[in-house]
Amino acid sequence: MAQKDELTKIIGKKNVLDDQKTLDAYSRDESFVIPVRPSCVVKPTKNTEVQALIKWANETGTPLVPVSSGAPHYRGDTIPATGGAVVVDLSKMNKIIRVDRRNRVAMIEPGVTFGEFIAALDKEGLAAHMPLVPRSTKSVVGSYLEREPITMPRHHWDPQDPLLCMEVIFGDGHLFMTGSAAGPGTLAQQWENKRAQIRPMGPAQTDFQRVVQGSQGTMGIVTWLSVKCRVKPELKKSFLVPAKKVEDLLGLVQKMQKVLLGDDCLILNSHNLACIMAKDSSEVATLKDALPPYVLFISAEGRGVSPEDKVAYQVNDIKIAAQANGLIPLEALPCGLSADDVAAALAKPSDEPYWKNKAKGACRDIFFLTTIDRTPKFVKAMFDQAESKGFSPNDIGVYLQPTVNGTSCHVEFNLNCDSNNKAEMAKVKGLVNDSLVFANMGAFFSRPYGSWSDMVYRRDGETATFLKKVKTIFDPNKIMNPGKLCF
Amino acid sequence: MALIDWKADMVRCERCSNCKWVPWQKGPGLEFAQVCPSISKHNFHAYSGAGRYHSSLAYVTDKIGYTEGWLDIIYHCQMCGACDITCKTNRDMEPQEMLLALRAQCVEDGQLVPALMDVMEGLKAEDNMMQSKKADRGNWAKGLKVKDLTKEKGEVLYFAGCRISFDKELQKVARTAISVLKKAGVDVGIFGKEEACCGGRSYEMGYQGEIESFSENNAAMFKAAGIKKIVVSCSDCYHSFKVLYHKIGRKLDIEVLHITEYIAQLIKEGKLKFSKSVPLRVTYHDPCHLGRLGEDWIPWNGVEKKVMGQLVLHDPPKVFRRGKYGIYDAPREILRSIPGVKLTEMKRIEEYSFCCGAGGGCIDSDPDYSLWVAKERITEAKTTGAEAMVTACGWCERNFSDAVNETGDALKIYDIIELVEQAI
Amino acid sequence: MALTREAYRALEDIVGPENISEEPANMAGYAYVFMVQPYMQSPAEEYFMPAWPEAALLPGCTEEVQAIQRVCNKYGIKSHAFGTGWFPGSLAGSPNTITLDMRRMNRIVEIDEKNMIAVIEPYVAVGQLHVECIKKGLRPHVIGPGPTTSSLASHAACCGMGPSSINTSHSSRNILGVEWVLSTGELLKMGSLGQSGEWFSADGPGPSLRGIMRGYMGSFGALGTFTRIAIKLYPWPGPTKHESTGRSPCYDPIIPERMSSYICSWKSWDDMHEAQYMITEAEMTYSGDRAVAAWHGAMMTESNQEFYELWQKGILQKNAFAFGIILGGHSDGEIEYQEKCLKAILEKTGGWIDEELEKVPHAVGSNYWWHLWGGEIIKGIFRGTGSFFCAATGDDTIDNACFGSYLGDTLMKPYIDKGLFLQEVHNVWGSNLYEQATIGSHHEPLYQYDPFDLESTKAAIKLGFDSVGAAITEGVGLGFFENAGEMAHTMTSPHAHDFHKYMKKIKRVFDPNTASDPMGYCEPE
Amino acid sequence: MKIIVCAKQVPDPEAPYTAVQVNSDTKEISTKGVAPVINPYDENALEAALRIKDENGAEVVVISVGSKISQAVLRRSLAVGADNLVVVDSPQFKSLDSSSIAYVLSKALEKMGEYDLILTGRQAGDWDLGQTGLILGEILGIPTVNLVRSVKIEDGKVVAEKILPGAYELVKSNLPALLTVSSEVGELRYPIAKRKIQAYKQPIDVWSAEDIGVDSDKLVQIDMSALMPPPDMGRDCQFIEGDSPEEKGKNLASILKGG
Repeated sequence: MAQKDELTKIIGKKNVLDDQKTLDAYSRDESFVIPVRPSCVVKPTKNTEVQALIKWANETGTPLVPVSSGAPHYRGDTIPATGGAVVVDLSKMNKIIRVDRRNRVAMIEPGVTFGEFIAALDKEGLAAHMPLVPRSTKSVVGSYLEREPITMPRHHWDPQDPLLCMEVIFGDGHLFMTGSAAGPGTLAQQWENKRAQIRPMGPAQTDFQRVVQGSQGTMGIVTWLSVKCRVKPELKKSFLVPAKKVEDLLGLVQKMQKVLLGDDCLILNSHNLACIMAKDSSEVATLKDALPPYVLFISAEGRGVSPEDKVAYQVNDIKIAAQANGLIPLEALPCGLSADDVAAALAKPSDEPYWKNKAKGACRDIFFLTTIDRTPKFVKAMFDQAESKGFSPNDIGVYLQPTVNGTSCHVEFNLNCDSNNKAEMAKVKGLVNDSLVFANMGAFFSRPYGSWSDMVYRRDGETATFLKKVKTIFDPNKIMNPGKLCF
Repeated sequence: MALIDWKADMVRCERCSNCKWVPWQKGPGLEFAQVCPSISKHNFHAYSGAGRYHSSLAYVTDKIGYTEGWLDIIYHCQMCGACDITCKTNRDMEPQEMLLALRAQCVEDGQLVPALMDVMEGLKAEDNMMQSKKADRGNWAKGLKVKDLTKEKGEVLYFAGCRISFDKELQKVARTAISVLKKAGVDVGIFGKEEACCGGRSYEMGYQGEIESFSENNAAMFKAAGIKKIVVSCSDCYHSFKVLYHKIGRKLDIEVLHITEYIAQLIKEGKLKFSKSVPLRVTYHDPCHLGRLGEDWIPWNGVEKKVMGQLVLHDPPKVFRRGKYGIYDAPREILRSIPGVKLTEMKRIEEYSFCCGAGGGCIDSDPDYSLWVAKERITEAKTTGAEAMVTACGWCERNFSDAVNETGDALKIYDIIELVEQAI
Repeated sequence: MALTREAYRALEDIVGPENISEEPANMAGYAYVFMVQPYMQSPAEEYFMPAWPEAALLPGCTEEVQAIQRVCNKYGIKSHAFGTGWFPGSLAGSPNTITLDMRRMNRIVEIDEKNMIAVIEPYVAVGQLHVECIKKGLRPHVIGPGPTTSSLASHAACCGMGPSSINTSHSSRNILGVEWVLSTGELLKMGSLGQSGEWFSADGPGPSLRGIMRGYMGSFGALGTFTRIAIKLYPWPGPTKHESTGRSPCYDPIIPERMSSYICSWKSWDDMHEAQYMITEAEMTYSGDRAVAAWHGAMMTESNQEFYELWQKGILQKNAFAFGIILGGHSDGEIEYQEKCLKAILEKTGGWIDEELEKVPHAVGSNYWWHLWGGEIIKGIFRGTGSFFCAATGDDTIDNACFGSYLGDTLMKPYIDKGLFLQEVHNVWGSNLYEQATIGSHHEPLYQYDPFDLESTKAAIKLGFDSVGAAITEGVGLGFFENAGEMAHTMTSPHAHDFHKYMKKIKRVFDPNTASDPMGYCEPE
Repeated sequence: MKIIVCAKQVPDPEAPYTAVQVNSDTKEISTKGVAPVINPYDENALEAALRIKDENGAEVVVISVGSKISQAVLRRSLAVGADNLVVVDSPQFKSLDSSSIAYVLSKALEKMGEYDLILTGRQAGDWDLGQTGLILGEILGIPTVNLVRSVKIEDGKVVAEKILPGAYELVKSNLPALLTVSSEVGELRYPIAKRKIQAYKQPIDVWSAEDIGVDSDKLVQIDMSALMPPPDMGRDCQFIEGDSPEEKGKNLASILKGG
């Protein structure tokens, strides 16, 4: 096969896979996206190989589908949309290039998982900004490129956080570095000059990284990211705030965000909290029954010259704010679940099985952005929807994550399901695909995976028009993950 | 100084736009934040202090010549000094002086506004700015028993000024002033029909030559009558006598007092006492010429020098007039001491007060524009909840009254002396 | 080349005769700003922009801006939106360009207290917005140039860092919603606004067009006009009103309870930068940035003369390396924490708060105004000579800013020795720390030249040019002046992955008829 | 009948003396903060023309030659009753000598076509040379009378009274003719308000040197060798004290005597 020979020439024989089993594995995921088998899977080990691949793809008109996390995938973005595609699996590019304690930044390749990343940072006295308990195979670069929210809204200044600079090979084959990494000088020279690739803006009058982020691999392939880290706290005080309804918690959440109080701040319903904290499916059910319907998890971290004082004043202020909202922050819930245990769980990737699959073996998500004050109506709508479609409300996990310093809120519903139960899966599919109901209520699907992309670009044709123009600039031959988004 | 002498200021104006706004430290929000009437109305940048610097720079570097539009920019300015003060909260520059030089340059070049030419014709022929007959000037005092200082000597002159002398609705201001002063036991006199214009308004219209003869004549008359103290109700006259005469090298050897200063003094000395209550919610409008423009002239004759490489200084050191010492307190003290009067301040007050709109010849050259400005101010006054706006200048009162008449607003316009009289 | 009568009438029909002008004297007002010569590398004796606008328009609403753009495309005219015009990039710079003065679009559409979002039009001044926001316990990001500048312009189209950046970031990072009239006249509502009519997020769906809209620097009108934007707001611990005492020229603030204002000094750049690492890591300031004491000296005095006399006393020299701070706590505990940290950091790094300096009238007050909203900047930066420019800026780490400061000193020294710039006050500004320095630290080694003095101006022009070269050869990075406009790009782009080539494509694709002035951005491909 | 009045723009001769500044370096006199005016003698000439118009009916056209001519100032002639205004403005016309100005006027008159009577002021209020009118008459080759104190049209001829010391001469001339008019004719009338508004809207002819075919080589600039300010005319105002007019008179006399 000519294609395989050419690919072998570029990245070596052992990194080109086309056995049926592998191709099958890369042709489907946990989403409702139609399976399409790639023609080949390649595993480059360095950026020059990626660049050569992209040049080759341009010459041959071959679609490339980048993947960085290990299976299972959930969003359909790594499944080819057309036949004849080559999957570029970046898992072998897994170096942690640099950890800079002084400037609170690290530089990593796409294959690095959260587990590896956390361990490397820890040695230097840093900690990662975590999305909510990612699966163990999740690539840090993948998570950040997909704008997954982090659990600490106070450190989330911009939807692109904690992503800083990147090296990207655009669809046209040009190797580019964004932000202050762009130049002048090689990375080594930049480090010499005390630069650490921490300014995300630019270079010049374009924020290139924003175009790549959220693009589901349609603009180019990222070969490293520099990411914002936080200093590992010297002490941390965490609380669980129980409530019957989401509404009851919002006053405290808003107050904390308004005055930039605390670090972690997220709301989980009993189902999700149980899934995260329970060992297995049987424990999920017991724990869930013992938990209040909704729990706000908050923490205050101490770092810097006076960590104890920092925590002390924050705890005090949080307690006052909670009291003003008729709430009580608890170190442990009556069922015995302690806030510190939750904090520990949130500080690392998920144990196996992945918490979302713990209850019923599978899970499908519905998520979008809104503002904190509007979240209750969406929660209600979700349960109404489930009821109308005959889906058990008991199997719905709720995760509310304030983002961008509390100016917006990520709303996520985790529909726990059994993939062997066809009837149930049909209901779940119906719920996921019918997300228009949320859009009509003002939800913003900023990360349109699978069937959502049709929905959102039809709703906002102007944006689609302009995104298509952007696509012609960075990937003129449309070889990068074609068929996704509006391309 | 000629226009070209201000070129350094033109070049060094960095266009920070502070000339358009109330000083930020005073926390202007969305409403009533603009301090310059000209750009408030016309919007194009050239209608601001900085804009006039920039077009003047274009003019002195031969990038532009006189055009109708350029003259429109030059003459649609009240010369109210707001940009001057707000600029000088930050800079060592003299926008007002540049604007005056610009007008003078226009006049010298015959780049004139017809309406102002008429006013000047009247001034030359009849010694007043009102295009009225000189012979009628003393009519306001008919029937008043008051000393004629052209015939006998006296220490205190009440100088009515053109506006108050000829404007029938304002003549009461002068009559009331005389009556109040007399009640306070002041031996006050007037010039009657022999009074001539102070020359101040023509100076700000660009006809800076005219003030030469008026100042000479007035000084001679003051001297002849043995006057030691001039009291004026008109802020323009106040500014002329106190500031402009000094500026052109004819500093009067006489105390110049605005009626508000004098009344405040008389109250302090116990010579004026208020016995009646005047129940009224008022707000006070600072006339430009009494407020920010009313502080003493500080003569300076020197050169620019540089130290520390390029730091621009002056030799001898120049003291800038920044509006700090204008007459702001006296009128407020009077209002506060009148029983029943409740004073609520507007947003734009004191050195960053908003002009009434009448200044700089605008009341003659573009009455509609003048009225627009007055209406802006009236809107602001009304937000304080006041029933009346009190001012201390005939020109302000005229313009506000016209605006109120046009809009049918219920807001009353008073000269401060009227409230004083009611309270005695 | 004047507009054709047909084109003029078409424009006039849109905005009305009172809102359009071709008057040369009016155009002069849109062709002048400080630092034109070094920024444009134009002759020292040429005070104005090389090209004057053909006309200036005052559009009143988004629809008018769209209609204007369509006329521009039809008749081959370029437009350039103008906010408050306080930077050469905001002025029209190409032939056959009209200026859109956005002055009439001056509404605060909404301040959403709950979600900390303000929606504003172009001519809302930073100062006005600040005053309206604090009524609701919030504050907007402010930029160094201070209260008179357009908040929308700095956020959407220019560049914006300032003394509060330590807690309010860089202007480009605060954008939540955008209504954008593209050069073609099409209207783009970004993010949630386009999808659901809400203003809370401008990123996505999918890739973020914010990246095209602007970068570190804005597009300076080259990609169209922003008619409304939503920005993120930040906490305000003080009362609902700014209060001050005194009269022109110095108004002393009444510093609110649980807030304080300090000027801290160190004996070297290195010590100060060490302290900056601690300050940002402890997250203990409300506002704070580096500004040598000479700059503070200019801000606290009423005139150049007074500044000079203060300089003669030697207090400022003693505190050459200064960092101004406002602390502000929402609770007694928070302010106590901040005060304690400050004390500890000063102790650890050999810093001090000079009592003599604090006793100078207006010292504490001017530092407060500066950090509050960029106030007193005019005294600090312009009163001395009238203009300034920068030697080799560049934003990355605090250490890099320190390195840049030394580089700036070296670059400026020969000129300062010859008396061509304001002496000793060099390197006055910089080290705005974005987001507690987690995304970098701005520094501007700033030199003040006299635009009325030809030799001084020529030196400014030359150093301005050389500085871009030095930023490349010395590797300090590309900052403020190295990042905007065709001329800078030509020098820097080859050293930064040819970013220019993509920008040229963006310009072509988004503005196919070049109906927006490319001057502050780049020429199309 | 068509009457042409030549009018020059001059600094206001009535400007306060302190506003007049003599600059020896630039050899220029300026009147600071004082607007220029139409030369008062030319105003007299215009008044003479308007009186003829009143009595006999005539078209009165005012022409002014110079550099940076203020239309605002010259338009006053329209406001008082002139029918047309022609402004010939060129930077070349700055400080021309009298013969050159006369030459330029003659070229402008050529362009204007037929005329019956030309009136100019006897001299200009700035330099008081009194030559331009007479030289213009010479160039045009028409009868020229100077120092006219009254003028009338009778039977198609112009009848003028020319001033002599202590007397006058009655001169009658064929038309076209040129007269230089003196102040005895009387002051220019006041404009009426309605005409003023019209005067500022009325289109006027503005010509350049090229428009009238001026040969630049024929223009001679005044070469002033020196311009000195007058000796300091410092004034000192003294008030003569005295209780009665008689006493004041006595005191004044004694001061004047040097006592």
